[in-house]
Amino acid sequence: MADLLQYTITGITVGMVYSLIAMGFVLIWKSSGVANLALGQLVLLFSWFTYGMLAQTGLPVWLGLVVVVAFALLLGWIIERFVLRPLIAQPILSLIAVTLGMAYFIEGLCTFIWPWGVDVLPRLFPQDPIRIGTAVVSQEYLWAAGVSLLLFGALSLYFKYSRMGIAMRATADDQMAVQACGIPVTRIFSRSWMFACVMAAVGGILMSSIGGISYGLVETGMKSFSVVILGGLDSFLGAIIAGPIIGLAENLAGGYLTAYTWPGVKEIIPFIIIIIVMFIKPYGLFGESRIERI
Amino acid sequence: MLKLNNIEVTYLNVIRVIHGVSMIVPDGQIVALLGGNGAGKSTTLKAISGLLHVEVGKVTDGSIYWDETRIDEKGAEDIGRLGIVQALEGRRIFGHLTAEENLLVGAFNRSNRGQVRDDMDMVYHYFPRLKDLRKNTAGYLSGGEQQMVVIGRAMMAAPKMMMLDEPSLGLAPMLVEEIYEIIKRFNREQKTSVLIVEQNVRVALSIADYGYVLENGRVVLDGSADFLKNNEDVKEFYMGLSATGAKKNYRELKHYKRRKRWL
Amino acid sequence: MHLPAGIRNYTYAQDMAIFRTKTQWVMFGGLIVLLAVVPLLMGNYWLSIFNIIGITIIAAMGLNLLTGYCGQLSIGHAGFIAVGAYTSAILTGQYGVPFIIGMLGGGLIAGLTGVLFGIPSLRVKGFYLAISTIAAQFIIMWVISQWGSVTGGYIGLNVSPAEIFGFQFTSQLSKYYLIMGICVIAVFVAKNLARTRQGRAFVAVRDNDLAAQVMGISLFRYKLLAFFVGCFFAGISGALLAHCYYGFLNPEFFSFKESILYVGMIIIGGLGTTVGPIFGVVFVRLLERLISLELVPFLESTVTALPSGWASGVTPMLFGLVIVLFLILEPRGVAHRWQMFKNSYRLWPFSY
Amino acid sequence: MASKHSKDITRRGFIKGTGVASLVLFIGGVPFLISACGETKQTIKIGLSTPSTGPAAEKGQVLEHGNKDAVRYINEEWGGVGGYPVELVWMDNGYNPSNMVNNVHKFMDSRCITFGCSSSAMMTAGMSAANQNGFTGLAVYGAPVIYRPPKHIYGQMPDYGDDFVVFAQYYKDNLWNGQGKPKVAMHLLNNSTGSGAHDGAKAKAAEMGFELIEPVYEHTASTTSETTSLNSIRSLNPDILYIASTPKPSSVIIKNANELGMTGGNMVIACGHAGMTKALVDLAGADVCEGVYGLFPTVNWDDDASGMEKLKEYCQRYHPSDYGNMDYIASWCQSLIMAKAAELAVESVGYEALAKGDGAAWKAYEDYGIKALNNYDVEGLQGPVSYTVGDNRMSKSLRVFQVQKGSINPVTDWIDAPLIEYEKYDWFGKQ
Repeated sequence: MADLLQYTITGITVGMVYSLIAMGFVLIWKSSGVANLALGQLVLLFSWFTYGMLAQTGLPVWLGLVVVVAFALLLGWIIERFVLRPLIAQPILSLIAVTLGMAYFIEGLCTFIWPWGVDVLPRLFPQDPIRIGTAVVSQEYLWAAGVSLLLFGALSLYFKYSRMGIAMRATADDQMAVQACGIPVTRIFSRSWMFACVMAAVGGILMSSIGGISYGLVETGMKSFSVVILGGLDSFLGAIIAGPIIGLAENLAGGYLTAYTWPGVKEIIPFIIIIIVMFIKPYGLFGESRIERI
Repeated sequence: MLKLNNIEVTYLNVIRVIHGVSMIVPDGQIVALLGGNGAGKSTTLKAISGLLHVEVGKVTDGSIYWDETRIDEKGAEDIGRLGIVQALEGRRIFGHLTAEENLLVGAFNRSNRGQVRDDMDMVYHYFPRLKDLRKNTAGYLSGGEQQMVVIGRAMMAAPKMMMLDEPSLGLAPMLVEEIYEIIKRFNREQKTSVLIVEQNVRVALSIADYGYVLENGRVVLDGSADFLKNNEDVKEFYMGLSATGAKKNYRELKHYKRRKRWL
Repeated sequence: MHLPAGIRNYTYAQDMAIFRTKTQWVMFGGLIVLLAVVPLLMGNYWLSIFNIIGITIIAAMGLNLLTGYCGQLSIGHAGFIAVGAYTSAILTGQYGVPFIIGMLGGGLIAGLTGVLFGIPSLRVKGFYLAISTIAAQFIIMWVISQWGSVTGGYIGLNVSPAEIFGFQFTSQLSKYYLIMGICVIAVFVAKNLARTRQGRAFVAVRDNDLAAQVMGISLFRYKLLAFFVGCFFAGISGALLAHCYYGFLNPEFFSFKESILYVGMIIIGGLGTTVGPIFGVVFVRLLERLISLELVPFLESTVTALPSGWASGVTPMLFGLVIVLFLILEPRGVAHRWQMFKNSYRLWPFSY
Repeated sequence: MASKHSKDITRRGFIKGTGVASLVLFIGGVPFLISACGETKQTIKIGLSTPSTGPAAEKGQVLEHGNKDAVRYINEEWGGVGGYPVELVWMDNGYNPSNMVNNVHKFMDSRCITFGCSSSAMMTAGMSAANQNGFTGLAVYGAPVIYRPPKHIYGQMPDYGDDFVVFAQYYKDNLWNGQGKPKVAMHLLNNSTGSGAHDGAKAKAAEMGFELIEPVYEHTASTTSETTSLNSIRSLNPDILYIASTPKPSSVIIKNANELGMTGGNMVIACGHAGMTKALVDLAGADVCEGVYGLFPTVNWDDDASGMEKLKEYCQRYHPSDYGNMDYIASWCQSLIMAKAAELAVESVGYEALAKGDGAAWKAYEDYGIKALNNYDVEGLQGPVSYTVGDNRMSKSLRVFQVQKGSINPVTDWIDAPLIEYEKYDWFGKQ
């Protein structure tokens, strides 16, 4: 029973971190229908940038974080303006491939500026683990979970009620029709990339507080793909719920199944769950189904 | 007043589809742009609304003026802000949004919330049916209702000129008449000029003041709606009526084939 | 297909032929001669690069049939390549099966694995399907790395060189001819498959699967067929990779990143065309090699004033930058640019 | 028509066309550009490939720097090899196996006499081409598979399996005072680094009187929490938690173990040499790492070795950010060993024969260079290097280190790892 509690708490908190990254993906997808393959690399870049601001230049924490957010906004704008905008109205797969090129570029940039490849952020959160019953959980995880929930709330409200949010969703449905309404889609795209970059930055800061900055962040970023799919590509609710599901599945499988199967079953079980779920709900748990009328 | 001055449109730098079209849409009037498939009607509309670049096309010659402003080199948003709004062909609604959200998207560029509210009521006044459906996901509405949403969305932008691309496409004749009736009313009451692209010539001319017939990227015939309605060629080729005005008898088709005058 | 002015087809056979004019035959002949002669002038290093290009083209052809023609996005191609590689290596190594049979066996098993993971395609589409292929990648690699008694696990697996009728393909040159031979066959099979009833069904499924179904095209059959064929090619490519390229297999050789790169390659080349994947593979593979193996070391040795770590970071930066620039300049892929070039060449000096 | 036509070539179209054309030209032209700049100095060429980009860049970068600085050192202080400067042909492999295959061919084509590589995954990719041509390679870090059975690939250091065996011996001799068999739990990275240690344990644990807890646990390089697996391990109450991984995941495991209260009691944590670097202490925090054991085959930065002073000097001058990183020392030693062997070969067969860089030169390098190495002390920086027949590990010596107050200090002298003939075990490297 003590084990179960530990696995559950670890699973949920770890999963919330996945959710955090996943929401950045959903944001871009929801407004422009582009799958951002450079997500993990962006997380890496912002982690390093935060490191640069806090550890290398020695700015006060609050100022450093403000600079990071400003940089994220700027980078989001740059990416949209100079990489994606020229490709508006081109086949969607080309836009996906362009994010792949971006991924390589960002990866190189990180190696270029911070060639030693692994480092730690200054402590932003208290270190002492928290005990819940018999289970132990690092405080950083609880912070990450809290931030996840907060962002989820903010984004959901924004997309549901704000004029820009509704227009973003409309753009995902039909770019050309949005343009025909005289709406500047470019502004919508650049807004969503700016937000997504800020989310990647927040995710990066939290994740690198947990496990340090290294290339592993990119791979964790990729893990959030499966979270996104399970939850539904266009659903923040899906992302916030699927993250803990994946985290739970991993940890329960890791805890109870490893003895009966090969090691590493923990990494595989989420995929098996996703495949099963897809047969029942092809558009993820909360994704909007594609509306088809012939 | 919209004025097209001998424009040419080329796609992909290679395929020229409009070979010099000139036309005028006077303020407050309904102008119909008629023609068969591939005549270049939709392309002309996109040239006006600035959406050509989406399909890698551009206006390679001639000019388009909106009042005194030259607009053929402007982007879609700028043109939209001037008050020219296009409803695309094929009921391009935002399927995952509710009907009301669809309408709100149309009012994106307007900051006065009170006026937007009022216009929303105006749209519901023209399309009472939408009021009941406003919380429904637009993708699941019927074809006619979707077309209403699309036209309503264009109305929400408080346009000076509204361009409609084949609003009758795929709708039942009853519904077509209903929608056209509403367009006519909207034009009369709001003093908005309307440019309608239509293959259904009969219904288009029933509300239009003036019409242009497009074929192979050229204007081949233009005139007032009455003139066109009574033109033998238009009757023969676009309305399926024989010279006597009666419904054509397909059994006699072989014996006598009228040649288009302009070919 | 457009033909030069004055050329007309008078028979159906003529109309269906791939090469329809003398010029085309001459150019094809020239290409074959080029492929046969050029390697004689190259060192082993360039041969090894051309070998990996050839092997990659085979896999990319398969992915193009699956993604480009049938519209089923697959981001797990490296996993299917691994299935082919391991199957062939195990068949030849542990059961003494001849290389050719081993290779076909690799293709077959990879194809069947593809069908297995393609089953969700009957329910889901687009990026949702992609996760099923990502899952395929991870599950396959997990099984390979854990099933040590058969696959050697993380320790790896020695693979014997390819052997046909007693001739061992050990030199780079002989490997080159073997790979290019199989590659040319693969390209022709892919080209012809795309033009048949099956190919047209694929395209119909891609463009609108619901409509295709209404037209009487069995989605079950054609989607799974596409997965089978696409992964069969991957398997063949994997077998060549094992026998003619690495000579050793390790689960780390088939990374997820490689899978993503495959998708990138066919997009850059141009989806849904036969020449597209060839262009894409040559572009990406050459770029990868030239930047990381030639340009950057060269710059580093000549411009010594640069700070340390310069070269390592610049490699992926340049690679990414070129891909981004390329797509911005030519978003529809190299094949599209090629088509435009051919058209304007035919119409020259008129632009349309 | 002419005027009309010229209008169609728009500025944008022109830029596009030129852009695409120049990209194509760039790709086609680079080889010629490079081949045009050949040099004809009398040098000894040595190939080197490191994973300086991609997932292993954190180690690859440092390894690259260590090698490059060592070659500078050799050319400046040794006066080259037998009077001929060493020319390093360095190529990144990005941890991409197909790049590695190309690299090996490039080394052979550009007449290198030998090549160095740093990770076992990359070495397994390149080794078949090298072995086939009798081209000698030296790997810094390696799993047993790259030289069992011995061919033309050599290991600079003991492998990950040897790590475990040496630590087990140390534990038995110095730390164990209980009854019965000490229990070992293993936490392994899911690649050859982890499996190398597992192989060593499978081969030797029982023989040395340890109980190896099966199943072993695995983690990925990107893991962010191992609380679950450690929870399972805790319930088995092991005496040793042995981690064979890179610094980042190792730090996560040590941190989680600390949170679960597994440290501080009787349980000992030990890390294999892939993880035992300064980065580990940085990542996990000095207090958390306190008392963690680790294996490493070279000296540490604070040690007093004859070559240490110059190493520090070069590191400070060229790559100060690597100061304190043990991978730097390891790769520095790699270059010294390759150069030393080349020196021996030059003495035996002469420069002309060796510099040809053909099959005969490779054989000469192997026979009169590598195989002639006998008790070379690598300037005191790592365990002595010798070749013994049937064992392609050039050095068998490891030292046990311990994290004490944030620094990594040696607690033993060199311990020689016994040769494990893995190929005799039926589970090893199935063919």
